Amino acid sequence: MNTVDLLQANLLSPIALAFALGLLARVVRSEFSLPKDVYLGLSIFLLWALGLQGGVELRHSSLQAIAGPALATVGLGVLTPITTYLVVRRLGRFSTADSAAIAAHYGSVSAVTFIAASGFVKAQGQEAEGFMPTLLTLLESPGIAVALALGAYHAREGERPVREVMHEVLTGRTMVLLLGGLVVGFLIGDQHWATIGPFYDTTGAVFRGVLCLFMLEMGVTAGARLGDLRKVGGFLLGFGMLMPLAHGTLGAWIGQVAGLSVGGATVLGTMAASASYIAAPPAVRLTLPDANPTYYLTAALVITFPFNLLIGIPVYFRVATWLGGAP
Amino acid sequence: MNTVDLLQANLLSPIALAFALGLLARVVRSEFSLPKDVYLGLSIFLLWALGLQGGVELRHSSLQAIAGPALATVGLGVLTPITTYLVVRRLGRFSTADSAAIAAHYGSVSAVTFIAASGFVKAQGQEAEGFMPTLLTLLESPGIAVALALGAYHAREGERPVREVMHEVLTGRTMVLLLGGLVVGFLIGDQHWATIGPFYDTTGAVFRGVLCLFMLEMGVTAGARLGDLRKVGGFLLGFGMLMPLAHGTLGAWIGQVAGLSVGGATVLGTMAASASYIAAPPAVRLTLPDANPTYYLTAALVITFPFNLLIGIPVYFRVATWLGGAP
Amino acid sequence: MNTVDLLQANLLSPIALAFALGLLARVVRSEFSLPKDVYLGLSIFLLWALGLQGGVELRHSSLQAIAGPALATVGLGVLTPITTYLVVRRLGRFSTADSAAIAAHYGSVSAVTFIAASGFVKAQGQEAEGFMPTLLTLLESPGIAVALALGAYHAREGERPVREVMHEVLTGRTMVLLLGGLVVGFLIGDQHWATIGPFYDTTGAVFRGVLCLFMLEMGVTAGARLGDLRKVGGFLLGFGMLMPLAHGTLGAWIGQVAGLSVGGATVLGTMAASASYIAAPPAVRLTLPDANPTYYLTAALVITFPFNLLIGIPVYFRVATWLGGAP
Amino acid sequence: MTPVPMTLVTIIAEHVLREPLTADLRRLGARGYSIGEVEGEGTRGLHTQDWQGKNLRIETVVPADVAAAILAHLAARYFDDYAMIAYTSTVAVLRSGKFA
Amino acid sequence: MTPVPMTLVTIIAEHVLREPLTADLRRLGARGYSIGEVEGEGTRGLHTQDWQGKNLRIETVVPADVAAAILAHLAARYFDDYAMIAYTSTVAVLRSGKFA
Amino acid sequence: MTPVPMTLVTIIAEHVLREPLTADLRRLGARGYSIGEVEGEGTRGLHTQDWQGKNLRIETVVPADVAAAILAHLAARYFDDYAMIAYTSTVAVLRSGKFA
Ligand SMILES: Nc1ncnc2c1ncn2[C@@H]1O[C@H](COP(=O)(O)O)[C@@H](O)[C@H]1O
Ligand SMILES: Nc1ncnc2c1ncn2[C@@H]1O[C@H](COP(=O)(O)O)[C@@H](O)[C@H]1O
Ligand SMILES: Nc1ncnc2c1ncn2[C@@H]1O[C@H](COP(=O)(O)O)[C@@H](O)[C@H]1O
Ligand code: NA
Ligand code: NA
Ligand code: NA
Repeated sequence: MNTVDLLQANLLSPIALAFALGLLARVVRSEFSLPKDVYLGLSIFLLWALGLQGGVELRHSSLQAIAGPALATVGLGVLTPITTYLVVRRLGRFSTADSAAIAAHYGSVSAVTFIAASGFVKAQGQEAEGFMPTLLTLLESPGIAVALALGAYHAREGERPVREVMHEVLTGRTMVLLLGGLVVGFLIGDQHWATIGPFYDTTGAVFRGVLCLFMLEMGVTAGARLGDLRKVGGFLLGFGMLMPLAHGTLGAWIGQVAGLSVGGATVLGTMAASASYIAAPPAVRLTLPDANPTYYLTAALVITFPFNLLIGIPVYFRVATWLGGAP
Repeated sequence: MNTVDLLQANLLSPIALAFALGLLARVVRSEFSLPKDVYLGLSIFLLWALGLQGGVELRHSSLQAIAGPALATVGLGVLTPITTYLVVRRLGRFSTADSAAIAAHYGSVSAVTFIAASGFVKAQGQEAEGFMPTLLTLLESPGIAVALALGAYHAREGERPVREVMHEVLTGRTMVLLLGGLVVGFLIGDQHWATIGPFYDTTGAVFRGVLCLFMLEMGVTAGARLGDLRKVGGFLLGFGMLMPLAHGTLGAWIGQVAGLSVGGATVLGTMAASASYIAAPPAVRLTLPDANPTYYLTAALVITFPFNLLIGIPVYFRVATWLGGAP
Repeated sequence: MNTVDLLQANLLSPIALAFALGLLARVVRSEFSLPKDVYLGLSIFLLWALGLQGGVELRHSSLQAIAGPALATVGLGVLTPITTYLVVRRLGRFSTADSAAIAAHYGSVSAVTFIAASGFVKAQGQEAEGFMPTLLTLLESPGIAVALALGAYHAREGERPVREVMHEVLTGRTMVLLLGGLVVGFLIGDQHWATIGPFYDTTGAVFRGVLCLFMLEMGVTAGARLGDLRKVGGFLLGFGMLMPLAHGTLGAWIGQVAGLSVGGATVLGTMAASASYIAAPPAVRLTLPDANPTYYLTAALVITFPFNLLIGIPVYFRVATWLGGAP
Repeated sequence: MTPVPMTLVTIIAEHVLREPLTADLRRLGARGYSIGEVEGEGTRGLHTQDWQGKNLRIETVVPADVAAAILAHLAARYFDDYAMIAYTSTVAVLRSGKFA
Repeated sequence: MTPVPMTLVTIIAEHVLREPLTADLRRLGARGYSIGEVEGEGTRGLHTQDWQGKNLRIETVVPADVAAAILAHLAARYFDDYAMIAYTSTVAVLRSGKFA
Repeated sequence: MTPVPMTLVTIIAEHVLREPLTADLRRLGARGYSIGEVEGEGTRGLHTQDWQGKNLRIETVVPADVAAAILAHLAARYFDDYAMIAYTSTVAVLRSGKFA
């Protein structure tokens, strides 16, 4: 498949179309949305399934095989918030608080984008390594910590200490389910997994079906913020697409160097390119209250998320394929 | 199977019994009910699955095959609110507002009744056409619009304009999920459908299992209104069973004329016979505030819904079979 | 398998680990928890599935086969609240109210513990009788009624009459879904069951997967009360483990005498050993308001529930195997 | 229409009391009530919300004498054993006939 | 900062009125509002919550004249046909500029 | 028992402030509080509820001096950066000892 075919196949996938439908519903001022608790329940299922299966597969990976990619991942977790901060602060001339806030989002990772990338490479016959969910877990928090530390110079008296807020990130929903799922999946092993696998399998119909419903609501959420696009200005618009391209390419390359397959490098690139919109926002809101949420939320959710979903992933795949010497 | 066998098979189906159980729970003053958000979540799943699969199957239908039945459907959407209005106003001597309110409900359609009819004909080996969900979508709103327009003559100064309220109907949950699902299903095609089909398949165990839970709660809701049966009087009681019989027979006949199979004609008849209890009530409450909700809700939900579920569907099937020249 | 192997296999099961993870999340002060409505939704699914399948299987049992075990179950329902009351009141020197309150919990039964036991014996190749869910339903309420009657001597003027509260128990969620499910399952029979069985099958992946999510939240709930362990004192701590051992052994023996298989006797023993934490608490709170909830909730949920889950079930299985003359 | 004063009674209580409390209110003369859900902490610290669901927040607009009767009843019947607070304030309504 | 008096308007109304009521509030001069959910019983007894969702409990802090305008509008427009009660009380706020 | 006056402080604030605000209340002398959820609109228009969950509606019944301290603290610490309003009113309670 050439790049155009890849893009087209991607655009007509159920998750892309479900997202588009949710967005469109908001554009026509529909009041449709999933009940918040149902949405939460779906996200819990997705993260927990991801963790569990990741844990089961982790058992089949050698420590040796993981060491390099893990190091690469942590490196990206430290690097990407810094590049983000510098670009937003120096080129975009945003305030220190706004720059650190945006850096926290782009230094961390979006689990749904990860899932989409994993599905995409599998559909291209290039399944990623079984330990990728472990890397996802590794990439969740360092970026937030680094960015909040960057912003802490700036913090006024009396703000919530970064340490306290990082506790919330490290014990948040995402970490409990992903990290906890990894450990549980690792411990139960294949035999027990067989009894629950058909329900949780991340390549199965239940997982993908739930993902569609989840994307529908993500579309609605993004759609509700579409109007903010006008408020954030041209710089963030460009940033929200070029920064992922840069981080995605870098991630795919580092992944390749660290020994990942084409599929794995694509997924690592996507992780680096993606921006958190679950763990980062509340942490940022509490530690950097004078950063403007409209900037960081719009960039992460309304620009970068759909950009990666629709265009980024196929591009990182192309890059990884090319780096991997494949056609 | 003769009519008695049909009725009996129908009465012992899981969905009929789940409905009965929910009703009974209320009769013995149980406080059991599904959490509202879970109930909403289930209804979203059902509508979305219906739409998606309908869209996938729409691809396999020719425009030619659909044109006739579509026209017939729209015709029913305009006709049934008018017949309802006339019957309730002239024979029942209800107020203009009450008559228009009831007409809005009987002019629109109940998706769950549609699902039950589709399941029923399939169980009789007479599967309906793949484009039936498209017809369902077509029948949702015209009846409401016609009835509210009928009521608008009557509307006092300052009521909400029908136009505004119709926007809410046209962008409501049912339309987003059904129409949106149709489009998404159409676009993704069979290959993508294969990855999520086992989860959404409307003849599969997940869909039917969810439907049972949904019916349980519908039973509870209907049971909570059982007491209102005494308030609505004998006319509405008879109306709630005879009007569906008339509309159902008419619908089955028109469907047959328009070229539908026995299964398709049965389902179209059921659609014509069914009364909306999701889209119509809020629209009516806002445009016709002096219509008494006890009348329209009790008729639609407590009388006509179970009547169709238990008795109507087998009857419309018999009619369609007879019209179709089958035994 | 010897006892140690049994314990180990049990400790590494997905449901035990999910429970442990939820507990641990609370220990590290995570704010993770399932939305209450989702948790409720999951519990409804589990009970409903249990009832339905139980009903389907009930059809295959002769009344004769059930009569003995049913009698044994009701006997346990009357006996266990009395032994509990006496032990707590005489040995533990708790107040009459506290003793009756605890007796109500231990006289009733925990459905999740029942499910865990059923899964355990099946994994050991000793499936329990198909009518066990019927026994579960039988054991739900007598114990509560007996205990509240014991406490009623003590009740002050103006408390809610036991009769009123028992109506709430008998029409509560558990009874509607279990008893209702039994009847519906019985009526629909195998053919209809085939259409929804894959979704509800209590040995299938959906049921077990949902159970894992449910256990995660039970772990969180128990974890939130861990601190209360210090408040309840040494007596309740010992009681919460020794009373189940006694009741479990008794139940397994009586089950064996009443003609149950090894699997069935294990499950009956587990039922006798388990303590209710859904139906009993509100009933007790209303009729015995001066009983301290910290005592009965901590004992039932934080001590006995995990004790049975991790240690009790394998022990009752050993006892039943030994009584049954198996190795 | 001129506004007339009424008394708003607000009760925060553990979940399990829903049935008994609403029955009490009706019996003592309230013509209506509204129930919301809150989570909370107080001096009793029963953690009741974990297993019962959230606390109830019941509001009822009533004449002053009915309010007094309600408060007295709550104090006598529930304050000792249950997690509960109650307070009153004066509000203005348009249709006094609806509340008394 | 010294507290200044404002009027708190509380409206309890059936669910379906969310859009119309918030539009009304804005039009009549409210600078903000908060909406919670309650279940309730009153004299009308429509059981509306079964099919619409719970009742709305709308609060808006406004100057006294805006409060009067809101109440008058509610009475004229909704009291006859819809399940609704409304009441006002006086509260103290720090930043009066935020509400007027 | 005769009713005694207390001050009811109501705070409406964005969701993320739950932990900090309840810690503040305890530190400033509140013996209890209740938290409900509301959706709302104000002058700041952050759409915070989309991603954080609903706004908090915190109520605490406290002596007048504690109420003043709470308001002053909120104004100094949160009013500038966060979506928040707060207001006080006088209520009557039966057991003053429970609140002070
Ligand atoms: N001072 C207070 N202000 C507001 N709500 C309170 C207060 N004290 C207690 N509550 C509420 O009343 C419930 C029971 O309180 P308590 O009986 O003190 O444990 C708590 O969970 C809170 O929701
Ligand atoms: N006296 C009252 N106190 C508090 N809430 C009330 C009162 N009367 C009615 N309500 C609320 O207003 C809604 C509509 O009342 P109604 O119009 O009387 O049926 C009810 O469902 C209650 O939520
Ligand atoms: N005048 C008001 N009356 C009631 N609630 C308000 C008012 N103004 C603001 N709010 C609430 O406070 C939140 C924050 O308001 P703001 O800081 O003005 O954006 C809003 O989302 C509303 O829930
Ligand atoms: Na990133
Ligand atoms: Na119809
Ligand atoms: Na027991």
